[in-house]
Amino acid sequence: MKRALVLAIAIAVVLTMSVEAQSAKPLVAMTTDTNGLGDGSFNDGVYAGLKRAEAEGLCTVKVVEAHAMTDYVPNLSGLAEDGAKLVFGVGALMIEQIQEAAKGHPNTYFAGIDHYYGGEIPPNLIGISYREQEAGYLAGIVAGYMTSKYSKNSPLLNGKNVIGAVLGMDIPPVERYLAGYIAGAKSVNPTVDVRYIVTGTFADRAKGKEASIALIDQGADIVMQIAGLTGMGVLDAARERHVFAIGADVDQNAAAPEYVLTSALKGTTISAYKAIKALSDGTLKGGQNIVYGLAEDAIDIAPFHQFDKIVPAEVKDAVAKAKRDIISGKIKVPVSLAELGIKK
Amino acid sequence: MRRRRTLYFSLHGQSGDIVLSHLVTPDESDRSSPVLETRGITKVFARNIANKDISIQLRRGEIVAILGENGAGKTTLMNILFGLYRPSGGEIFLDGRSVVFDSPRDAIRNGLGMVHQHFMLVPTLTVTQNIILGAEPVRFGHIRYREAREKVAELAGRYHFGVDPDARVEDLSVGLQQRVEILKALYRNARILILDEPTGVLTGIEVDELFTVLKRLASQGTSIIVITHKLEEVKRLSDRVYILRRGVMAGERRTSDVQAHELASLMVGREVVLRGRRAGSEASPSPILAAHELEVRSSRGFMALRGCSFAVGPGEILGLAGVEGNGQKELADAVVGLASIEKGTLVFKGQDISRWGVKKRIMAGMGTVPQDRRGAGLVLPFSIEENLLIGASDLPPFNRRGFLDFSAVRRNGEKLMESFDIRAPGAAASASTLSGGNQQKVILAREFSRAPSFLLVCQPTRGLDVGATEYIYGRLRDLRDAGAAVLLISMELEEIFDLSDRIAVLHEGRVVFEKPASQTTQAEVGEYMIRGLAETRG
Amino acid sequence: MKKPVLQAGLLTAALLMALPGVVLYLASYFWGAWLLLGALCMLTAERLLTRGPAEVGVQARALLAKAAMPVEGICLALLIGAAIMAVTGHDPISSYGALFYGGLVKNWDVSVLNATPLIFTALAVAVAFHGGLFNIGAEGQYYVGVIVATWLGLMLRLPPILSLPLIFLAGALAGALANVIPAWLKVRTGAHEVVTTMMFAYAVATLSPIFIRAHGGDPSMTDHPGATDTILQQSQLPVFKSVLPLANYRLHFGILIAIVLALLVRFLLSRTNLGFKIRATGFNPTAARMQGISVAGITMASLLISGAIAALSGVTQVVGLDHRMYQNLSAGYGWNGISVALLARNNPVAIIFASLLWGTLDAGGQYMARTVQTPNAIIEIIKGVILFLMLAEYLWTWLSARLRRQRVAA
Amino acid sequence: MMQALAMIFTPQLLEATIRLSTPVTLASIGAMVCERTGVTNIAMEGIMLMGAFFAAAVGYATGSPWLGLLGGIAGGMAFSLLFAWAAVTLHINHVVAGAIMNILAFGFTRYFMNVFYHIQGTSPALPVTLHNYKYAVPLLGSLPVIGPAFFNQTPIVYMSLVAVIAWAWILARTRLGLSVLAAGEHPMAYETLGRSVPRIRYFGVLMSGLLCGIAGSFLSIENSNSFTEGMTDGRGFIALAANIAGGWRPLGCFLSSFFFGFVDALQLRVQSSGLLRIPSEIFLVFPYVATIAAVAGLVRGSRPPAAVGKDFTIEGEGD
Repeated sequence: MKRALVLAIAIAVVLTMSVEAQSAKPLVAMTTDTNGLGDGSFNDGVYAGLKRAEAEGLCTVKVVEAHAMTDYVPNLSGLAEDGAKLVFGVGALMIEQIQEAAKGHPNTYFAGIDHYYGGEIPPNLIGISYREQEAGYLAGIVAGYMTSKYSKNSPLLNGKNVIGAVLGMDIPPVERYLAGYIAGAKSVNPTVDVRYIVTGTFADRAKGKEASIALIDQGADIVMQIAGLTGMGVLDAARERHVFAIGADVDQNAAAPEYVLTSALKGTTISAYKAIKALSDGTLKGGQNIVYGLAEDAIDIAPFHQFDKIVPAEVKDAVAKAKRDIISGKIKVPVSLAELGIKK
Repeated sequence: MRRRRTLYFSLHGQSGDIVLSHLVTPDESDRSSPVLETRGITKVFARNIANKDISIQLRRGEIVAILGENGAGKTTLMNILFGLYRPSGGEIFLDGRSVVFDSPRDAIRNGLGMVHQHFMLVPTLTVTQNIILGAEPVRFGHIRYREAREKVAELAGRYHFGVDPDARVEDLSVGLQQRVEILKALYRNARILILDEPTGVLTGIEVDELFTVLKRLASQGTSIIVITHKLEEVKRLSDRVYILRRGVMAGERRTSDVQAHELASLMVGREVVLRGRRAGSEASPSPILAAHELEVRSSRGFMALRGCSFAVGPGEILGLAGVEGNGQKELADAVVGLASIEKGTLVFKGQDISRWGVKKRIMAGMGTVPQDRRGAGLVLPFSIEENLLIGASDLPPFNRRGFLDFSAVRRNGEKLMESFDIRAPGAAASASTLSGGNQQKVILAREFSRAPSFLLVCQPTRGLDVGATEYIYGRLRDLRDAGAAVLLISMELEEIFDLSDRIAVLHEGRVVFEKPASQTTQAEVGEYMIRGLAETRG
Repeated sequence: MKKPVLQAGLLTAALLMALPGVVLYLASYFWGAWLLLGALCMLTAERLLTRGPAEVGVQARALLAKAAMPVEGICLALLIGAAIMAVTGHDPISSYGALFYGGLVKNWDVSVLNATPLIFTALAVAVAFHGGLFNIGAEGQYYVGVIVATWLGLMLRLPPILSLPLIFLAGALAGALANVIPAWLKVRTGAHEVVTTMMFAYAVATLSPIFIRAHGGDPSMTDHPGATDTILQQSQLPVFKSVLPLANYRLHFGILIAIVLALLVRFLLSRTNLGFKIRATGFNPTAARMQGISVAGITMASLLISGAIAALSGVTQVVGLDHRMYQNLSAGYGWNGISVALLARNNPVAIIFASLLWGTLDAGGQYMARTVQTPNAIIEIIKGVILFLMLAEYLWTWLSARLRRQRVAA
Repeated sequence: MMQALAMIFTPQLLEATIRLSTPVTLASIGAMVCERTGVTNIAMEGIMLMGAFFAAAVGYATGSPWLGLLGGIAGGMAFSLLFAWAAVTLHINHVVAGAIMNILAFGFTRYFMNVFYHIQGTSPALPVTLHNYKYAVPLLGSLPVIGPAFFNQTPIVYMSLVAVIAWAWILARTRLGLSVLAAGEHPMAYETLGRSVPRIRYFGVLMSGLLCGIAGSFLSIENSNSFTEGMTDGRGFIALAANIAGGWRPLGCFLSSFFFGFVDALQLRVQSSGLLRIPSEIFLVFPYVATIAAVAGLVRGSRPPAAVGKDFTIEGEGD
C-alpha cells in the first residue's frame, strides 16, 4: 500500500511537470456534465465555442468529461490547477460545485453554463444562462407560417396545418423551448395544431424517430427536436418521410441539409466564445450572472441555408419584428406550458 | 456461485483409497480371442485413484459381470471404455488391435453401446428423437422422421420391447425408459453392450424381462458387460465375473463355479452377515401415523394418490413396495407436508395433521430420509455441522434470540459424527466431499438427533455399498426397537424384505396388499406389484 | 494468568489504533496508514501470543494465497489495458501514473465518495446472491431511496438526531417495499427476479421526473432546472470537515455507515439464524424446504433486505452529498454494485475494498483524462477485464496446470 | 374523441410496431437459441451495441451499408465469441459473464468512438443506408393493412421475419434443432451420444451474436444513418424478457416482441394525439409494467430448458 503510494506520487510528480509545460496562449478548459461530449446539446455547443476561439488563436483548449457527479469539484479545481485561466462548467448540476471551486481558485475565472447564482457571487465567477423560450418562439413563428400559409412553397409541406415537437426528458429547459415554440406558432397562426411527444430519454435515437413519425402520421410536416441524441432520430425521420425538421441548441443543418429548415440556437457557442474573447481582451468581468437572450444576441435561429429562397419575406420580417419586440419587452414569451394554459 | 451443484452427476465412483492386492491371472481355458480387452487401465482423478491396473477380457456372445461396492471404480472403468474419461494409463484393445477413444463418438463408432446408471434420455423429447439423437437419418440436415420411426418400431418389435416410438420419454415408466436406452445402443448396431447398475430401479418382473432380453442379445452374438453390486444378479445373468475392490482387481471367477458368499467376501474384503427380521407383527391398534383415503395430485396434474390408506404403529417398520411411479413420490410429499392433500386425512398421534406445514410436523416428531440424498437431503456446499443444523437452527442450544451459537453447533456436529461413525476430516468438512454412505449417515444423524417418533425412509440404501447398507439397516432397526414408527418406501424388493416387519404394496395410488413380512414371499408381493404394471402397460 | 491480560491489552490497543486510523485515512490524512499498520502489528502480536507462530504462519500464508488471485487478476487487467492504450496511441505509463496518483492521493476523497454508494448497492446484491437470487434492479431501489430521502428531507422539521435516523429508516422501508412485488411474483408464479427487478428499475427511473417537478424544478427558474430544492439543513449528514479541518468539505460520514453496514451484513449471514437459512435456501431450496424452512419466506426476506440496503445507498447519497434529487442523477450505482459484488465474491468485507478500488479507478480515470488526456472510457474496459479475470477461476486453475505440466516436462 | 382514436389506430400504427419490435425480435430469437442450448445470455445488450457500432464504422469506412451489415454481424459474433469463451470454456457463471460483457461493450464503443473519430456521441453518417433498399414484395406488398407493415419493408425487417420462421422450422425438423433442444435439456445425454455440448453451446451463443449483430445494425444503419452512444437503450434486456414471455419458442418470441413494440408505438401516438393529458411518464412506464405482467403471467405455462444457465463439465475435477 504505502510503497505503491510513494511510487504513484513519484510518477505523478514527473508527469505533472511534463503537463505544466506552458504555452504562450492562455489555457481555457471545460468540464462537461455526466452526459459528456457528443450530447448534441450544450456540451457540444460550449466545446464548439472553445474550438472557435482556439482556431482564432485566442487560447489553447482542454476538456474533461465527468464520469459521475462526484467528479465535478475535482475537475473544476483540477483544471484551474492545471493553469487554466478560464474554466467552463457545463450543466446546471454543478451549480454549487463551481461556486466552491471559484472560491478556492481566485486567480482563475469560472463560467457556469445554465447557471444563475443567487446571493453574493465570487468576483471570478460568471453565471451564464439562457432564455431558450425566445429561440423556441422564433422557430415557432417560422413553423407556424410555413406549415399552412406557405405550404405551397415546398413539396415537404402538406398544408394540414399541424406541427410537432419531440422532447427528451420533461425538464425545465426543454419545457421552456416548447412553451416558446407553441406560443410563437400560435402568434402567427392561431389555428395551428401543435403536437408534442415526450420520449423520456436523451439517448434513444430509434425512439426519437418513431416519435416524430407518429407526429408525421398525424399530419405534422415540421417537427422540432428538443431531445439531445434522441433528437437525431427526428432528423432520421425527416430524411425518411420527407418533412422538415427544426434542430435545437446548435445549427444541425449539416446533419441533414435537405431537411433541417432551421435550428433554434441556444447561444452556448457564442456565449463561450464571447467569454474567451473578453478574457483575451482583458475585459472579462466576473461576479455576475449573464442571462443570454436575443438582447445579448446569444439566442437566435440558424440561417435557412438552401431553404432561404422558399422562406418568404413575410416570415423573415415577422421573425425580425418578434426579435425587436422581445428585446424591447413588448412581447413576453411564456416559459412554461402552464402559462399557455396547457396542463401536463 | 451455484455452478457447483450442476457437477455432481459426473462424480460417481471417485471415492475409496488403494489397497495393494495381487492380480488374479485370467484363466486360459477359453480359446476364442477376446472382442474387448483392457490391459493395466489406471485412472487418477484430482484427489484419488479410481482405477489401478485393471485388465479385463470380453469374448463374443459372452455376458461378463463386474462386481464391486460403490466407489470400487466400476463406473469409472466403464466411462473409460466408453471414451467419456481418458485413462491415465493402460491400453484398450478391440479385436486385438489397440484403440484410443477420445470421445463417446469413437466408442460408438467402434460398436460399443452403454446404458448408464442415470438414464441419458432427454425427458421432453419423444422415444424416436431420443434414439436417433446423434445418429439422425438426414437429408440436407432435415431429419427423415418417418424413416426413423419405422426403424425404431422395427427394432422394438424384434426384441419385444413394446415401446411406442412417439411417446414422450418423461411419460414412460422407468423400465420402459431403460429399454429405450438399450434401443439407443442397438440402433447404433452395438456389438458390445455395457449396462451400469441396470436393475437398480427395476421391479422383479422387469428384472426378469431385462435378463431374458440380454440373454437373447448374447445368444445373437452381442457381448455384454453388466456392472452391479448385487450378487444374485451375477449368479443369474453372467458367464464370468470380475470383482473390483477399491479401484483394484480383487479377482476373476467363472460364475458357474463360485458361491455367492465367496463373491461377497471378495467384494467387501470380509465376511458379511445381515441381521434377521423381528417376528412378524400385526397392524397395531394405536398407530403413530395413519392415512385415510388420501387423494393427492401429482405435479403433472393427474390424481396420483387415489384413496391411499395405511397405518404404522409404534415399534414397527412398514415396508411400502411398489413399481416406481405408482404414487410413491406424492405419498412421500404428502407425509412430509410438501404436497397438499385434496381428500382424506393424515393422522399423527391422534391429531389430524393434513393441513400442517412441514416445520410443524418436524417439531411434532416426524422425520424424513428423502430418496434424493444430494438433491433433497443435504446442502452439499455446507459443512457437515451446518447440514446437521438445518431445521434445528430455530431451537436451543443453537439459537439464542436469533443468533447462532457456533460452539454448540460444533459440539453437536462432532458428537453426531462420532456416534454415527461418519468418516470425514472433521465437522467442518464440506458434505460434497463425502462418499454416498457417509452422506446418508449425515442425514440419518440429523433426523435421529431429533428423536423422531415417526420416520419416513425412501430408498435409504440406493447405490450404497454393502457395508453402509448394513449399518443403515442396523440404525433403522434400533430406532424401531426404541419404539418409533418407520415407513419405508422402496422399489427394491430385497430391501423391503430385509427390513420390514409388515409389507404393503402401493399400486396406482392405492394400497392393494398388506401382510406381516413373515407371512408373505417376494413372489407374492411381486405378483401384486406386477399386476398393476400389466394394467398400466396395456 | 498474565497472558489473557496482555492479550486483552493488545486487542484494545489494536482497536484504539485501527478506528481513528481508518477515519483519518479515509479523510485523506494519509499518516493514518501508520496507525493502521500499528493496529496490524498489535493484532499479529496477539495472534502469535495466543495461537503460536506456526498457526499464524499458516493463516498468513492462507491469507496471501487468497489475496494472490485478485492481485494477479488486477495486474493482468492493467497490463491488457496498457496494451490497448499503447496500440491506440496513448502512453500507458504516464496514464497509469496519473490514474493512481489521482485516485489514491490527489482525489482520494472523490474515490471515497464514489465508493460509498457502491458499498451499499453491492451489499444489497450480495445478500440476494446468498439467498440464490439475482437482484439486478438495485438501481431502482436506489432511486426509491433517493426519492424518499429527498421528500422527507424537505418535509421533516425535526432536530437532526431524530430526522436522520427517521429518514434512513423510512428509506430502508421503502426500498424493501419496492421489492415486495418482484419477490411475491417470484414466490407465486416463479417469474424470474432478474427480469422483474430490472423492469422495476426502469419503471422507477422513468417516473422520477414527476416527483422532481412536484418539489422544485420550476421551468421559469434558471438555477437548477431538473432538480428538487435543497433538503433542510437538519436532515443533512455531518461531514468529516466538522471534526478534521483538512478533510475535503464534501466528505461525509456515509462511508462509515457503509462500512458498519458491511460488518452487520457479514454478521447477519454468518452468525444469525436468518442468515443461515438464507444461505441454506440459496444453495439448495429443496433440502431447505424438506427441513421445514419456508423457502417462500426466505426468498421474500432476502429480496426485501436486499431492497432495503440498496435504498439506503440512495438515502446516503442524498443526505450526505447531493442534498437534493437530480434528474437522471445516478451514475449507475445499482448496476456497478453488481460488478462490485461479483468482484468481492459476495463477501461483505471484501465488498468494502472492491468498492474503494472501483471508486479509485473512476476518480483516477478523471484525473488521467484531465492531465494526460487519455479517454477515461479505457477505465470501463479495464474494469470489465478485471471482473473477467477475477471470475475465471477456471482460467487460473488451467494456467497453473499448464505451468505445472511444463515444469514437469522441463 | 372518436376521430382521435381513428387517428391513433391507423395502418401506420402496425408499421411503427414492426419497426419498434424488429430489433427486439431478432435479439429475442438469439436469446431463445442461446438458452435452448443451455446458456443464459444477458449480454445481448452489449452484443447489440457492438453490432450497431461496427455496422456504422464499417459502413462509413466502406461506404456500403451491406458491408456495414457484415461488419455489424462480425462485431456481434466476435464479441459473443468472447462471451462463449467466458461462459463455456472458462466456466464463469453465465449471468455474471453476461453482466461483464455489457460493461465491456459500453467501454469499447465509447473508447473506439474516440479513437476512430475523435468525437463522442454520434459517429459520422453513412451516405447510403439499408433503408434505401426498401423492397415491396410483389402482390403481397399491396395488401391493405398488413401489406405495408410486413411486405413493403427494409431488408433487416424481412431478416427478422425469416429468422423467426427459419428457427421454428429448424427446432421442429432438423438435426441441428434436435441437438439444440437436447443440449439444453440433458447435456450429459447429448455428450454420451458422441456430440460435444461445448460445441453446440458455442454455436448457440454465436447465433445470438449473429442475430444481435443484425439487430444492432438495424438500429445504426437501417433505422438511422450512424451510431450514437448507448443507442440500444435497454433493448437487449427487453429481448430477454420477450424470450421468457414467449416461452422459449420462436413464435412466442416474435409475438411478445411484437406486443412490446405495439405498446410503445401506441404510447407515442396516444401522447401526440393529445387524447389524454396526464404526465407523459405514465405512458413511458407502460412497456416495463407490460413486461413484468407478461413475465409474471405467461411464464407459468412455459418451462425453461432444464439445464439453462448450468455449467457443463465431464470430469468434475473442480470438486
